[in-house]
Amino acid sequence: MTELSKLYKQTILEHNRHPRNYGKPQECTHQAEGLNAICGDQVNVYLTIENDIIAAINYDGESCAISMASASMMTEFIKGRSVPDALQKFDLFCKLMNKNGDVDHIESLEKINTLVTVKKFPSRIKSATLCWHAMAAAIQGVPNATTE
Amino acid sequence: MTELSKLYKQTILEHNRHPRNYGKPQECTHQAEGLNAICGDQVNVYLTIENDIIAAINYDGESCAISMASASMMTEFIKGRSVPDALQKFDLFCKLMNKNGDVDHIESLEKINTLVTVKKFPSRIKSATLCWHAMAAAIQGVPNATTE
Amino acid sequence: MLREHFPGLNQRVHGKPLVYFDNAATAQRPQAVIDAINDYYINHNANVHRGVHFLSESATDLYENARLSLAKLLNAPSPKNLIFVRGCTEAINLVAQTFVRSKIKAGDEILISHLEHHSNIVPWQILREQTGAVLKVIPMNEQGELNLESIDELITEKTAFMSVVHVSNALGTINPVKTLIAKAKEAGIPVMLDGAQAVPHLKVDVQDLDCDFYTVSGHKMYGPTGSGILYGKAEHLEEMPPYQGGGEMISKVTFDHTVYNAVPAKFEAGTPNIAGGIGLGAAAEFMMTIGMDKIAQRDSELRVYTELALKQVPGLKLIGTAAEKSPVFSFVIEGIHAHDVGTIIDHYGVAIRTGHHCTMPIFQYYGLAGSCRASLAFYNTEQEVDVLVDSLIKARKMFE
Amino acid sequence: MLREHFPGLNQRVHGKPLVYFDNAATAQRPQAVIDAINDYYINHNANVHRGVHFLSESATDLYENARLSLAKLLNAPSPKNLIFVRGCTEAINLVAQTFVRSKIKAGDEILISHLEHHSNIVPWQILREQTGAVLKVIPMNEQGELNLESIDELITEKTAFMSVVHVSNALGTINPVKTLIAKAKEAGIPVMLDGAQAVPHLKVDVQDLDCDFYTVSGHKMYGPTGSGILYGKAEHLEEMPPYQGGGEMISKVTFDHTVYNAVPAKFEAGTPNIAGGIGLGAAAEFMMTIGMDKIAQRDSELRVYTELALKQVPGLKLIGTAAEKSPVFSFVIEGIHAHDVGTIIDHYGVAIRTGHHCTMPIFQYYGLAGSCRASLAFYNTEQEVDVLVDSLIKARKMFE
Ligand SMILES: Cc1ncc(COP(=O)(O)O)c(C=O)c1O
Ligand SMILES: Cc1ncc(COP(=O)(O)O)c(C=O)c1O
Repeated sequence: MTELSKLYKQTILEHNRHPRNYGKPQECTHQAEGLNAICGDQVNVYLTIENDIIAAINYDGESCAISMASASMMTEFIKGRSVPDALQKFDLFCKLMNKNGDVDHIESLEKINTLVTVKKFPSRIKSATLCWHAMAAAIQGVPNATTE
Repeated sequence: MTELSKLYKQTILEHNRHPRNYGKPQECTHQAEGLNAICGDQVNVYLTIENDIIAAINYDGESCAISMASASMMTEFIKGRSVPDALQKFDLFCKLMNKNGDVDHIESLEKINTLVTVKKFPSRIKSATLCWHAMAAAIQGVPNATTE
Repeated sequence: MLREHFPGLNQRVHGKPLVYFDNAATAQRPQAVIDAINDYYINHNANVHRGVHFLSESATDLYENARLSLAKLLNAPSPKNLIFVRGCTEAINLVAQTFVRSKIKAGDEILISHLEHHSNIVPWQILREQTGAVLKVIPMNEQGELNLESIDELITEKTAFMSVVHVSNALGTINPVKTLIAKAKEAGIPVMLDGAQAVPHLKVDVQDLDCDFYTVSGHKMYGPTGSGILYGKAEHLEEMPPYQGGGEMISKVTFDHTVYNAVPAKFEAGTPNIAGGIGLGAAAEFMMTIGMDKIAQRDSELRVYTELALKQVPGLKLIGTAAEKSPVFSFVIEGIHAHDVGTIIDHYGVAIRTGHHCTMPIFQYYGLAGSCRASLAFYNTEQEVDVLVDSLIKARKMFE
Repeated sequence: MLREHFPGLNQRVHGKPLVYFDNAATAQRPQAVIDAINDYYINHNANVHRGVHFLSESATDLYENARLSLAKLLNAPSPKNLIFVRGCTEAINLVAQTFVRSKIKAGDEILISHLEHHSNIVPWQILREQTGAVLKVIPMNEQGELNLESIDELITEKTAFMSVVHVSNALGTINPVKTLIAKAKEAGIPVMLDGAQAVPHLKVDVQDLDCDFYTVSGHKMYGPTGSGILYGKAEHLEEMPPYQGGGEMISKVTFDHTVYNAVPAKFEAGTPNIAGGIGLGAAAEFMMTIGMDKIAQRDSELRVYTELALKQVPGLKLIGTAAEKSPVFSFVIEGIHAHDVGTIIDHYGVAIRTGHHCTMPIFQYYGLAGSCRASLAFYNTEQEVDVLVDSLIKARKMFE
C-alpha cells in the first residue's frame, strides 16, 4: 500500500466519515474564514472563548478530504485548551508541516502527527494547514486567512 | 577588396566628399524630414516644384555616409524630372532595394543601381532609402517620413 | 508518431508513464520549439531592431519571421497586425487600458460572458473602477453554452466593447463567435475574442471572423512560456495610445515631447521576449506542418472516445456538455473532492487540473467549488484515456 | 576559462571570430541558463502554482527557487519582495502606473536624470499626460556625471517620486546612488533605481541601498530574454493597486467583486514566463558562483585596458568620462558616422552598437546624433579589445 493510500484509508477517510465538531454553532465569540483560492479550499472555524479558554470549536466549509480531516482533528485536539496554548500548538503544527523543514514528529501534537505524510505531496500541505490558519486568525480577530 | 569596401570606396565616399545639391535652399515649395530613429539617420529633402516639374531638389541632415551618398545621388538623378516620373522612380528604387526581392538591377535607375550592394548589409538598406521616402513624402505634402 | 516530437511526454511520474492531461493549463512543446530557442541563444544571440551588426541582424530576421509565421497561422492581413505580448492576459489588459480606456466614459457598458477566464474579467473590473464603466454578462445555461437570445437585450446604445472567450478553458465549450460578432457589428460594437484555448485546437482566421482584436496564448499553442500575440485591426492599432513606454516604441524622445514609433513597435516597449517570439514562430510553423485540419480531426476522435470512456466511472458527472466542444472534460465525482481525485490519480501518473480553473463564476453557476479537468491535445492517446478512467475508478474505490 | 560557459561566443561572423561588444544591449547566456530552460521544457513542463500534479509541483518549485536565487543576489529581505516581469521596461511602467499613479496629482513632480534610458523617461511622460504631473530632470555635465549640487533645488515640496538610473547604458557612468537616495530620504521621497546595467557588473544590495524599488533586466544579466525583476519594499507592494488583471493575481472573483491575491502574486497576472524565470534564477546562481567581486575586478581590468587602447585610434573621442564607470565606451570618430563605423567593423567580426542607445537626451546634450558603443562583459578579453582597435583604425583609413 502506498503512503498515500495509507494516509487516506487510516486517517483522512475516517474523519471524513465521522467528522468531529462539524457545523456552524448557534453562537460563537470568534470566527474566521480560511480560503485557498488556488485549491478552492474553504473552511470556516468558529470558536467560543471564555476566560481565555477555548470552550468550543467547530468548523464547516467546502474542501477536500485532507482539509476536512485536518479540521476535524484540529477541533478535537484544540478544544478545552487555553488561547496561548492553542496558538503555540499552531506554531508547532506549522513547523511540523514546513515543506523545507526536517521535523517529522512533534510529541506534543499527539495524533496530529499522522498528517506529516501530507508533506510528501507538497501541493496538499496547504489543505492540511488551512484550518489551523483560520483558527489562529479567528483568535486574533482577523476575519480571513489564507496559506498563500 | 570586399564588396563593402568597394561600395564605400567607389561611390559612397566620392559623394560624401563631393555632395551634390547639399544644403537648405532659400526657398522651396515642398519639404519633408526623413527620420530613422533606430539608426539616428536624419535627412531633410527640399523641392521646388514648378508646373509639375522638379526644378530644384536639395538635401541636408545628419546621417551616415550611405544615407548622405544616397541623397546626393538621388538629387542628381531626380532634378528636372516630372513629379509622376519622380514618384515612379521612387517605386522602382523601393523594388530594387527590397530586402526579400530578387531584383538587382533596374535599367532606368541608371547609376543609382550601384547602391544595390547595400542589400548585402540589410540593416543599412534603410539608410539608403530614407531620402527617397522623404522625397516622396515632400511631394505628397507629408512633413515626416520614416522607413520603419 | 506525433508524440515523438514532444520530449516532455516521454517520462515517468511516481514510477508510472506520464499521462499529461493538463494541456489547457499549458501544453507540451515540440522539439522544434526547443531547438528554435536554443538556436537563438547559441547562434543568433543579440538584441533585435537596433543593431547594425550581423548577429543583431539575424536575430531581428528570426524574430520578424516568427511574426510572419503567426500572421500566416491566423490569416492576418499583415504581420503588422500582430503585437508580441507575454500571453493572453497581457493582450487583454493591453486592449482594456489603451483602446477601450481611451474611448470609454462612466456608464458605458462592456459586454463579456459568463464563461470567461479571470483574465477576461478582472481587467474589465479594473477598468470599471478607473472609469465608472458597467460590466454586463451574457448568461450561460446548464450545458455550459451561452444564451444567445439574451444578447439583443444586453446590447444597448451604451455598449462600448464586447470581449468573449472563443473556447472555454473550464468546460471546452466552443462559442458561436461568428453569431456574436455579427450581432455586435450590427450595433457597431468592436469585439475582442480571447483565443487562448481556440488556437491550439481550431483553424482561426481573424479576417473571416472579422473580429477587431484576437488574443493568443503562446504557451498553450505548444510555444514558449511568456509568449503570445495580440491581433488587432490596423485602424485600431494606429489610433490607440501606447501601453507601456520605453525603448523600441518611440521614434524621437526629448524630455518635453515624445514621438511614438509605427505599429507594431509602438506596443512593444523594451527588449521583447526574443527567444519566446522565435519559439512561438516555430510552434506556428509546427502546427501548420501538421495541419489544423488534422489537429481538429484528432481532437474530435479523442473527444468522442473520452466522453464514452468516462461513463464507466461510477458517480462521475460531466460539467459542461455543449454541443460544440474541444477535448476538455470537467467533471466531479460524487463523494470525492476534486483535489483528492487529483492527488490520487497523480500517483498513477495522470496529470489533470483540479479547482476552479480561473473561472470562478462558472463554478458559482453550478454551485460547485471546482472540478477535475482533463484537457487533451492531439498528441494524447486512447490508451492514456483508459489509464485516466482506471485511475478514477481506483480513487472512487478508495473512498467507498 | 569563463568564456567556455558561453556557447554564443564561440562563433564566426563574416569569417572572423566574433568579438561581442554589445553586452549592454543584451548579454550572452551561459550554458547553465540554456540548460535550465531546456530542463524545464523537457523534464518539468507544466504550469505553476495551480496544479496538484507532480510536474506542476516541480515546475512551481523551480520557479519559486529562482525567485529565491534572485533574492539572494540582490540581498532582498524576502523572495516576496520580488516580482517577475518581462524586463526593466515593464518594471518601471508597473511602478509608474500603480504606486506612483495612485498617489500623484496634477502639479506633483517626478524627478529623473538626464542620463536616463527612454524606458525611464517615456513611462513618466505617459503618466504626466494622464495626471498633469511635472517631470524634472537632474542635469549632467560634460563628463557624463550628474550634477549633484542642483539636487537641493530640484527637490521641492511637490516632489512625489525619484527614479534614477544606477549605471548609464550609454556612457557607463555609475551614479552616486547612495547620495541621491540619502537626499531623497531626507525629503521623504520614495526612490526607484533602474538597475538594468548595474546588476550585470556590480554587487547590488537593495537593503544597503535602502531604495524603495529596484529594477532588473534579466537578458542583460546573462539570463533569458523576456525576464526581469522588480524589487519593492514590502509596505509598498502591499498597498499598491495591481497592474494587470487576470489569473494568478486574484484570490476570489465574482462579477461584482474581486479579492486580490497576496504579494507577489498580486502583480503576476496570467501565466508567467516560467522558463524565463527559471533561467533567470540559473543566471543569478551562475553569477554568485563566479562571485560579483571577481566580475567587478575583471570589469575594471578591461576598462583600464580599453581606455588606453582606444587612444591609439586617430580621431577617436570618448563620450562620457565619468570617474566611476562600468566597461562601456561610447565614442565618435572624426569624419565617420557611427553607423558606417559599425558596418565596417562588423566585417571584422566586431559587434558594437551605434546610434543613440535609447538615450536621445544624452546625445542632444552633446549635440550628437549618436555614438559607437563598445560594451564589455567579464568574458571579454584584451585580445578582443585589440581586434576592435585594429578594425577602427582600418575604418578610419578607408575614410581618409
Ligand atoms: C480562456 C483563457 N483565457 C485567458 C487565459 C490566460 O492566458 P495566459 O496564461 O496566456 O495569460 C487562459 C489561460 O490560463 C485561458 O484558458
Ligand atoms: C539603463 C537601462 N534601463 C532600462 C532598459 C530597458 O530594459 P529592458 O530591455 O529589460 O526592458 C535598458 C536596456 O535597454 C537600459 O540599458
